Amino acid sequence: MDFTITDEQKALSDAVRELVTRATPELTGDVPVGPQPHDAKVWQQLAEVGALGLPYSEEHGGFGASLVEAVLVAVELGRGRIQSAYADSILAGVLVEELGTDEQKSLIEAIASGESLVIPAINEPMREFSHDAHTVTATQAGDGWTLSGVKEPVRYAADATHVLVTAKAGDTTGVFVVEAPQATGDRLEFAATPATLLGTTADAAAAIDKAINVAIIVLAGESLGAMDAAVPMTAEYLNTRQQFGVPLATFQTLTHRAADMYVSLELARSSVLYGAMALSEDRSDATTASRVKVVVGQSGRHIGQEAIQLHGGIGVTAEYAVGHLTAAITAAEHTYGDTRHHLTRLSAGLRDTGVVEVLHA
Amino acid sequence: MDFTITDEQKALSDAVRELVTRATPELTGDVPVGPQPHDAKVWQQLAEVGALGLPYSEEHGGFGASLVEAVLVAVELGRGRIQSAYADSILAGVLVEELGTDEQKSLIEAIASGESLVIPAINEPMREFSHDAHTVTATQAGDGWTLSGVKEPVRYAADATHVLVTAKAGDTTGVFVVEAPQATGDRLEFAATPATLLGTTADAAAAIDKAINVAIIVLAGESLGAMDAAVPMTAEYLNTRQQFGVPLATFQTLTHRAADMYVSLELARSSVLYGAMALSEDRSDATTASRVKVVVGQSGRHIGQEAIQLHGGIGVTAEYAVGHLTAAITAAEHTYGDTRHHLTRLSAGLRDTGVVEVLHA
Amino acid sequence: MQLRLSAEDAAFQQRMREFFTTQVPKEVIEANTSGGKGSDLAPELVRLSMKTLNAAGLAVPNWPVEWGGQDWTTLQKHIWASEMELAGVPSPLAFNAKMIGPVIAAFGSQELKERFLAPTANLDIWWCQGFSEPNAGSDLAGLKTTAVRDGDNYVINGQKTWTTLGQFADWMFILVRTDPNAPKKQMGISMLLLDMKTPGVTVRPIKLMDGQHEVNEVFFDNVVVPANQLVGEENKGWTYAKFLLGNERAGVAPVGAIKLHLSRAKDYAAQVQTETGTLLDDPLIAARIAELEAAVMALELTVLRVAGTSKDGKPDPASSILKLRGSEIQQDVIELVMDIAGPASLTWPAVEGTSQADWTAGTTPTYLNFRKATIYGGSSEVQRSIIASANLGLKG
Amino acid sequence: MQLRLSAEDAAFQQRMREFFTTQVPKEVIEANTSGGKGSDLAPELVRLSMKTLNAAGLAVPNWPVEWGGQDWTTLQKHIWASEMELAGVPSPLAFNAKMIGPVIAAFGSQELKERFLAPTANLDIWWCQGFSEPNAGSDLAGLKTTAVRDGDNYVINGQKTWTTLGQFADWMFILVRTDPNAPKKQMGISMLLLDMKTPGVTVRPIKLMDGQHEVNEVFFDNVVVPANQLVGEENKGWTYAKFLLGNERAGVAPVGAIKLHLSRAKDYAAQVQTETGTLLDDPLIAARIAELEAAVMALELTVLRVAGTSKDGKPDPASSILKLRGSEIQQDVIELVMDIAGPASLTWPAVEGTSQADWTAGTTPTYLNFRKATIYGGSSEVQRSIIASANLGLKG
Repeated sequence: MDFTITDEQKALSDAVRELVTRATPELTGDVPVGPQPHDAKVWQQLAEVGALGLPYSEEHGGFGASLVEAVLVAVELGRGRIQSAYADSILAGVLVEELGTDEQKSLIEAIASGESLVIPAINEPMREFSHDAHTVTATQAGDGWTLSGVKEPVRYAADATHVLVTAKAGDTTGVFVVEAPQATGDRLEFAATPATLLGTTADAAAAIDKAINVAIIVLAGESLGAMDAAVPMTAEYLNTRQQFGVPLATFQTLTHRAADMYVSLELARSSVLYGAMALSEDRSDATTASRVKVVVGQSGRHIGQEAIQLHGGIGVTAEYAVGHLTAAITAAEHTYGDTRHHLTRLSAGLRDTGVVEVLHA
Repeated sequence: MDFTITDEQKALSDAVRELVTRATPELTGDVPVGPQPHDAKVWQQLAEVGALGLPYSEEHGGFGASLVEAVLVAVELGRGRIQSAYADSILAGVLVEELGTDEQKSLIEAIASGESLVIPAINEPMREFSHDAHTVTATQAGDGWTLSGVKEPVRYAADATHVLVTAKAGDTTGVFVVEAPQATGDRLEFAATPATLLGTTADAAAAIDKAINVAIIVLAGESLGAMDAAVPMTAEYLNTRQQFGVPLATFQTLTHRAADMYVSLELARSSVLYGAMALSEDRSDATTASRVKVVVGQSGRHIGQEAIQLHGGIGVTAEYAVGHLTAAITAAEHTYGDTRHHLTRLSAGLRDTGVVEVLHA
Repeated sequence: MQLRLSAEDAAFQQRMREFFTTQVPKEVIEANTSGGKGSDLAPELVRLSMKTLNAAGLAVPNWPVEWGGQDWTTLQKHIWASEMELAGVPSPLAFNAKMIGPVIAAFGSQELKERFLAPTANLDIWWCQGFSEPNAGSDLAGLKTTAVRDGDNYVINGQKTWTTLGQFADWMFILVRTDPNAPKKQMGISMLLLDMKTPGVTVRPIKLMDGQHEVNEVFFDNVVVPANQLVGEENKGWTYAKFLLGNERAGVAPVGAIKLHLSRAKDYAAQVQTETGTLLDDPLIAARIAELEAAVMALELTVLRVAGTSKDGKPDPASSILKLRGSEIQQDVIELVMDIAGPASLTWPAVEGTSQADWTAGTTPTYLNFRKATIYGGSSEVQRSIIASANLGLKG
Repeated sequence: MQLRLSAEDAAFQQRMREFFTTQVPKEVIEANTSGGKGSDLAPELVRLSMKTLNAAGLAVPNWPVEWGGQDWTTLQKHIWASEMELAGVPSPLAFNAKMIGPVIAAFGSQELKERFLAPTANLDIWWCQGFSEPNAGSDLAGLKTTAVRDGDNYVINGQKTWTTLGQFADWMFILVRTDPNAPKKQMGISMLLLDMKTPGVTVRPIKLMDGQHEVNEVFFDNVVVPANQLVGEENKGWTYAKFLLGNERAGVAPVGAIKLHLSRAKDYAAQVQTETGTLLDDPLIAARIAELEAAVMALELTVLRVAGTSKDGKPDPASSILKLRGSEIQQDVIELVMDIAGPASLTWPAVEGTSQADWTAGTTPTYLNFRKATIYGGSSEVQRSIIASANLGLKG
């Protein structure tokens, strides 16, 4: 077990940080809030530094790095308040790598180059996050398939070149490729829409699990980056902001709460980096993925709420970074199953987990 | 809705407080910790001030007061660190009043006078608190019944003149009177032990529910009393204890946490007093009983833990009151179903509760 | 102690419930209850609602009777507020009803009373608050905006911030420093009333994280205010401000609004499908709802138990409990509703043609917006300091 | 970054696991793991355990190699501690292994080293700590116990408190004030070693809420201590104390013990019947277990990630994180186990002939006892202050 970052990883982080710094949204004027559309320019820059193909094997057209590298990229994106399809794109890429036919795997090269924006379409409206499809159905039609039903919300659906749709095919859930999808906002409606089966339906469930596990870790990296920005920002505010003629840092009740934020941050950091290592080795390690999701979900809520509270009024304005960081952390928590969802998933497996183990011989 | 205490209620409180002050355990020497045996002397004094018969109607041999009076007594017991069978005795008395035949109701007079110590035997070993009996069974034998199985823990079983035992009689749970029970500590073993059915098995479930609801409120009163002692005790400690050359109250992180304790205390107080009024009027109001149990359980855990923490080391010693108060609060939380148990009970009824209502036309 | 309402109070409750559920225009209630926050209610609906209440004598019950108030008991005032919120009726604009109205009624000259109170109660004048400054938030008395007497006028220079709904306001009540040499910072402050159309007043919107324009910065560049718009006496403004803040905090726990939102949370949870049913059957969601129902019960009971103890408009420590815990519970309910929306909380603002329920798109912005609830109106930290000192006698 | 242990470390882990699970006497492990706390372990078992470890070179790995320590990596030290706790083996007596041993090895004269280190490692001498005083708890440097030089001796007068297991101790290391006129309170302090059988030493037990005799007050009435039992230099005691406290805190998160107790919590939950199964199937209990499993994972990973950064025995802010969070998680697990016991937690101490499981009677006293975990060894408040200052640069 070793958490040391290699020089190569450091160089990747630095490259991403540099492009992120240029792309970080300004906080003056009519600052955009809420979910933002896909930014093709940033995406292309990410492709250029090699960030989009990291976790796929070279054989499949990826860069043969690991999830660790992808997480380091995600941390920089989160720190720099960049909204992007990064985790979604990796979810899609892993799905293709795990499930696609050899021919279909050619899509990975297009994902890595930024040429194609491939997005998973998993959520169904007014339904808890689920690995299974429930109301979107797939029907075999000659050599191909057609899909019916609604997927929503699907972030970045409007800009996707391809969506990978989970759909109910008989008793099982399969993954289907729809090219040039027609979206209304985050909504995708299928009505006998032609689609191509990714791999086989028999292998889909395992591939979906793996892809979601991996995406959970990437997104946790984005949250970690946001937390890693919010905590020192809060400390600096306490040191500089004056009230009652003294800096806020004079008030012990505030500094002690900042200390608790720091503790949450460091526990989240350890978990995310470990998750990256563990899932690099075994994409089916759902227990680790869920534990990371829980730790990051709880740390993130704690840090996000306290960062705003300790900032006071400006914390809820669009003119200050901390509110945007909290918004990003909050959105990440509600993606790929929230804390409750993952606690429930872990609860179901308690009899199997025995003693918590992190050291792997 | 009026929370004003009458002069008569005040006089009762004062009388109990006086006897409690004399009976409050000393904190020097080899101070007893943990559950203590029944104190017949205190019990007799409680009988003398009329505390033991308060919530039963005069018709049945009680004093025709209400649960409010019983709760005021309980608050003083809790404040004065008196361990007693007070809530258990009232549980038993209400069971007799709700379920007993006219002849059996004569027991109430003996309860009120302190002549009989009647104790409910509900818990079964290694089983969650339940209104139903599971492993203790009742079998009809001629005109009477016999019981088999183990009830544990049954606090004060060793000193009880009668126990009221919940037991499975066919498909239902009945309540059975066993006189002069033989206990080993808190354990009662029945082996074809002769017993008398209290009332009928058909009416037992409703009576058990009512009796437990009432006892929950009484015990919540004891917890409230303990909290009402712990909070000012903590504040005084912060004002007087010196560290780093200044009183602890100089440290804002401590005073703010004390403020949160005070908030918990006041919310618990409102809930307990309301619970006393509501259950006086309708002993079957399980929703209110469970809500009070949850509020008091959470307030108690918060206050108990923080009271110790803010006291530092002496908080966990037997030589200082705050540890004993926390122990009492903790025991009360685990009696008649803990916070989780009652949240689950409330969860099952969410569809029925609509908007929370406390004002009764 | 007495559980049931008296016959009189029960009838009062019935009358309130009937009025609020039948006499307030439906469009007001719908707009006010969509998304769990009323702050983006269109100003014309705010005016319509308050005028409707005022016509029935229900807009400013806390004022002196001679100026439109009601001679109600504390319990009746609670019933009024609670039924109003439960029915989804927006509370009367706080700046008018709870802040400047009572101050003018208590400290204003007869001339000011006659000139301002009736239009204030009827929201013919929409007031905003000029208290906070960039470097005077929790430390309000550190304010720097000055007013210099010049003949029959004062001339104001400086800046205010967090001016809620200032963009709709006709008038502002403002705290200004009139004696920079006073021995204590609280002593040289005065309260003035000023027309927002006065030359030299500039309003700059501050966008919040929910995308709404709810608060503003207001700049004053040689703004001339007639001296007869001074409230009470010069340099006594701090007294009036404390009175105002005490009123603001009194009865501040939005019990009715919390209860309404919590009951909706149950409806919402029942709309979200899970593998085995709906989120209302999910044990962890259900436990959070049950816990919050117990918490709001405790809160409302505490309102009823201690509200009567508030006196003389002085900041009442009991009010601090209610502000502190009320804002926390309100945030908890709003957070719960966002979690119930789950994935649907990711899409906002709403796009036409969605398949998701209407309420979901508001959940995240409302969550972000309502983090303010423990900051404004006296932050939770300020309330804890008050409680520690006033209720616990801590000498910190 | 590297997930897997090296072959060498994996073999090391295997060796530790095998030793602890097969070579430590069973009665030690059973006594140590009953009830979730080891503080009521009989002293002879404490000695037996440490001698067993010492014979295998596993009692004092953190000491210099020449005095019995091991040249292990930080990771190996973590594996050693974690496997030891997981196997239910009591950690070597902290006063010997983590406190005075390293201090003597670092600052003691050659004479002191030769006289004390071997018997300290082997628990032939049982040490206790004489630091805290009634008015010097978190403010340790405020201590008042004096030692006056008198020829070849020091004469000690005063009082210590919270002396853990002092009733079993052979010797005490004590902080005393040797220069009452030093310009700073930290500057006039020395550390002495004293035989507990010296005339004038009186030990008074302090009973804790769990009924155990775990801590003591110790009184000193003209206690004569030879000057050659001074550690290092006179008036430099504060330096040694800080070194000692840094060691105490380093690696202080009892990860293995928490993990063991948490895995037992699952067994316990499966023993408690409910209407529909056992408490292990109860969604709220299961969620708490799952949450704590995630939390202890994060804690252990943080130990592994930051433990290497501790230097020179100086209090390391990373250690503060581990102490703070480790003690909280430990308390959470203990609290959970008490809640799992439920009604059975009401009976303690155990009575012969119970039908309840053995573990239940210990749950409430252990809960009450372990509230100490966030108080002693540097309270959570002290840790937060260290983190705020050292990690966040807050100037409070």
